[in-house]
Amino acid sequence: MSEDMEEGGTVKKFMYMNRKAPYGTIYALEALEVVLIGAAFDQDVSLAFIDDGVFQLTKDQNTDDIGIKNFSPAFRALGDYDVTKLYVEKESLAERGLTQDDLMDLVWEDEDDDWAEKPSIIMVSRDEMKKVLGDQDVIMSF
Amino acid sequence: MSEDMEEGGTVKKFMYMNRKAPYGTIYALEALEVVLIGAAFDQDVSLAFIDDGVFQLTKDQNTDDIGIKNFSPAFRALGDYDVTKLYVEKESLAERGLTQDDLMDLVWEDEDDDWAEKPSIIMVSRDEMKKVLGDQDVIMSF
Amino acid sequence: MKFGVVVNEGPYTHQASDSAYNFTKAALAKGHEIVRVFFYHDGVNNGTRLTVPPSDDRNIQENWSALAKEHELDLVLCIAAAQRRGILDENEAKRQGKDADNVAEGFRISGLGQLIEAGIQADRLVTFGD
Amino acid sequence: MKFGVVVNEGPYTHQASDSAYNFTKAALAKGHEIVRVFFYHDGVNNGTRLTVPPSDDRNIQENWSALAKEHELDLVLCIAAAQRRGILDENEAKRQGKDADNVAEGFRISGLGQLIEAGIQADRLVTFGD
Amino acid sequence: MSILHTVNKSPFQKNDFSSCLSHANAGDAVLLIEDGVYGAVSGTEAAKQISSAEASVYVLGGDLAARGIASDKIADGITVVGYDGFVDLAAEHQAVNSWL
Amino acid sequence: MSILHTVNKSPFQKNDFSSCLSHANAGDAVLLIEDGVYGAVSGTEAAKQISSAEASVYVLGGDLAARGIASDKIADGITVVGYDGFVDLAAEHQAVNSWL
Repeated sequence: MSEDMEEGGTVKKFMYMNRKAPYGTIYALEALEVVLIGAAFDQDVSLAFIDDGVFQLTKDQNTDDIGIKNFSPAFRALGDYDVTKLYVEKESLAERGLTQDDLMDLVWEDEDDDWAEKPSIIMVSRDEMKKVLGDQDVIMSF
Repeated sequence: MSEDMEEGGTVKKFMYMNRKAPYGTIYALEALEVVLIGAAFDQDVSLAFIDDGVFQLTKDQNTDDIGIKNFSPAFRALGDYDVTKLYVEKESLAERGLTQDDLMDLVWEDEDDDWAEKPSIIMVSRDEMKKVLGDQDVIMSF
Repeated sequence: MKFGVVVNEGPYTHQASDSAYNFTKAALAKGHEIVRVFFYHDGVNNGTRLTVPPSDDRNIQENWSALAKEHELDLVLCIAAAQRRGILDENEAKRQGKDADNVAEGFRISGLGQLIEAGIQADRLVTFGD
Repeated sequence: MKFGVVVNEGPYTHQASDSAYNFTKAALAKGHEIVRVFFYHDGVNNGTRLTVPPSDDRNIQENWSALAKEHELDLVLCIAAAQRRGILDENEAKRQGKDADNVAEGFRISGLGQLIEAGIQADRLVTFGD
Repeated sequence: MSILHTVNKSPFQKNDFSSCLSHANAGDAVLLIEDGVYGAVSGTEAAKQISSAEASVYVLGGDLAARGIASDKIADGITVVGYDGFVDLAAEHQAVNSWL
Repeated sequence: MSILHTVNKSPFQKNDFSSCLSHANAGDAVLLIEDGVYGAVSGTEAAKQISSAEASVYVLGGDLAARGIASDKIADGITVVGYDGFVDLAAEHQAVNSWL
């Protein structure tokens, strides 16, 4: 299907907006499943983590006691799918008592720069996030 | 079944706690269905309306445009089922820009007082609500 | 204009499906095209033919099925979301070794790519959920 | 001590059913009695045998069915809530003129009175939901 | 280039409403639907936030009526629309952002 | 005569947490579970509310671990328990009030 789209030449700015915490509800996991499938369509993709959405990216998640699959490692695969822009709102993190050190270290390899590892997480202020959101063609909300 | 319970002589204080608005979700309607069924069991029943739960009791609800059944008239039937204690939190109402005048006028007929009509809605402060909640044997949450 | 509609919650529990239905009807009445209605998360539960709502209330599944028939709407249930929640068509039931299926007329089961495609093909994607 | 457990949300979408399951197992391990697990609202969706979760994740319905078998638990799906959401046993399907049913082993469909009864008979009623 | 935002949750119980308002740009529109319409009642904290919002605020009439909120209860500056108005608003903006 | 309250939602996005705390009596217990455990992180508005609460506050360890919240992040005065501790708390109080 992605080939059909390319022929059509349509490239849209797709934003996946994540505002919910993981595990309490399934939205975070099923959002990630959309992102992974969507990567095949060669659109201009970015993800936003606002409000409780920032909790999706915490490191050292261990779900053994609650019996639910830990899906946080899948975020590390996003770079391989050319999903490289994860906007994280600074204010949302700070309000929740977290800093970027509490988040996973997500990277992608830039093939145009000798496969150099580059950070996928882009920390932005709320005002910067407003601008990013205002610039999208399609916003998928979860 | 209610007969069995009476024989056992168990009378518990049952509280149905309503904290959600009607129509946006089904919890308010399905809570009311439990209250109506539960009335047959001759327990000491009361209802609490806290936070957005107070919106369940607004008068003049008209659901024609949204195509969902208006269930608010069923609250008027509660008196006939001997459900006569509806505690409404004053602070919750005020925060939402409402007064008791915005609520339905719910009454019950007191057979021990020549079937006099008495109000079912009991306005309480948050502190009074705390005491009511602390005094229950079973709290059903919706 | 081309609209895509996404429904993320099941019938009755949340108003999402009702709102999406009313929006879709209004868009059609204005002459717009609905490229697809995609049901994701608990939204897939809108597509079971086994619901028996009270007779004095609306029947959400039948409303969608009728609207689809009248306007040749493409109602798609996400396959991954549907499997988790026990929504299967005849083929899927066979493939998964299940002894029953429950998808209603007018709905079809397909992949998440159909959601992305709707986002690309539609001029506007409108999402209803919780 | 006698516990009653109430589950108000469907499987996978909310953690409620997982939490209720973990609580029930812990209560049984401590020697408590579970008088009933009552599934209300979307909770009735826990009782369909048609779910096919990903193979690397838990199977919530099978977990409940197995626990019920091991400990003779009474797992009750509310009939009114189940009808709205398309959860039917063989009898209900026949009565409603539906061509399929989907209730899983170990679950039974009954009325809301069973919830009130659990509230009366149990020393503690613990509710899990959204 | 502007966005239609929809909010479907009560501002008194959930933060979607205030998060939406603080992420909407000038020129954007915010439409209150479902339980979101409670945010349109005058004299509340929610109404105060609306009065200082950069975006234009709309509310769905059918959802107001369902909830028994009379039109004289609506805060100034909020426009009541029907489902057809919802469709128009979606068409007039480049994208729709649902604050779920 | 005292109540065990459970809160399963994030205090940053929903008001269940603060409503629960303002309705709990002295001697009651509040147990944070599921997304409610985010309320136990020190240095937040939620932690401040807990420090002035009349009730004792507990948090479910399995839900903390799932969310990657290390024990050194937990605010002082909050007790971490397992599902067995949850069962004990329910048994020790006359009723359980779930703030759904």
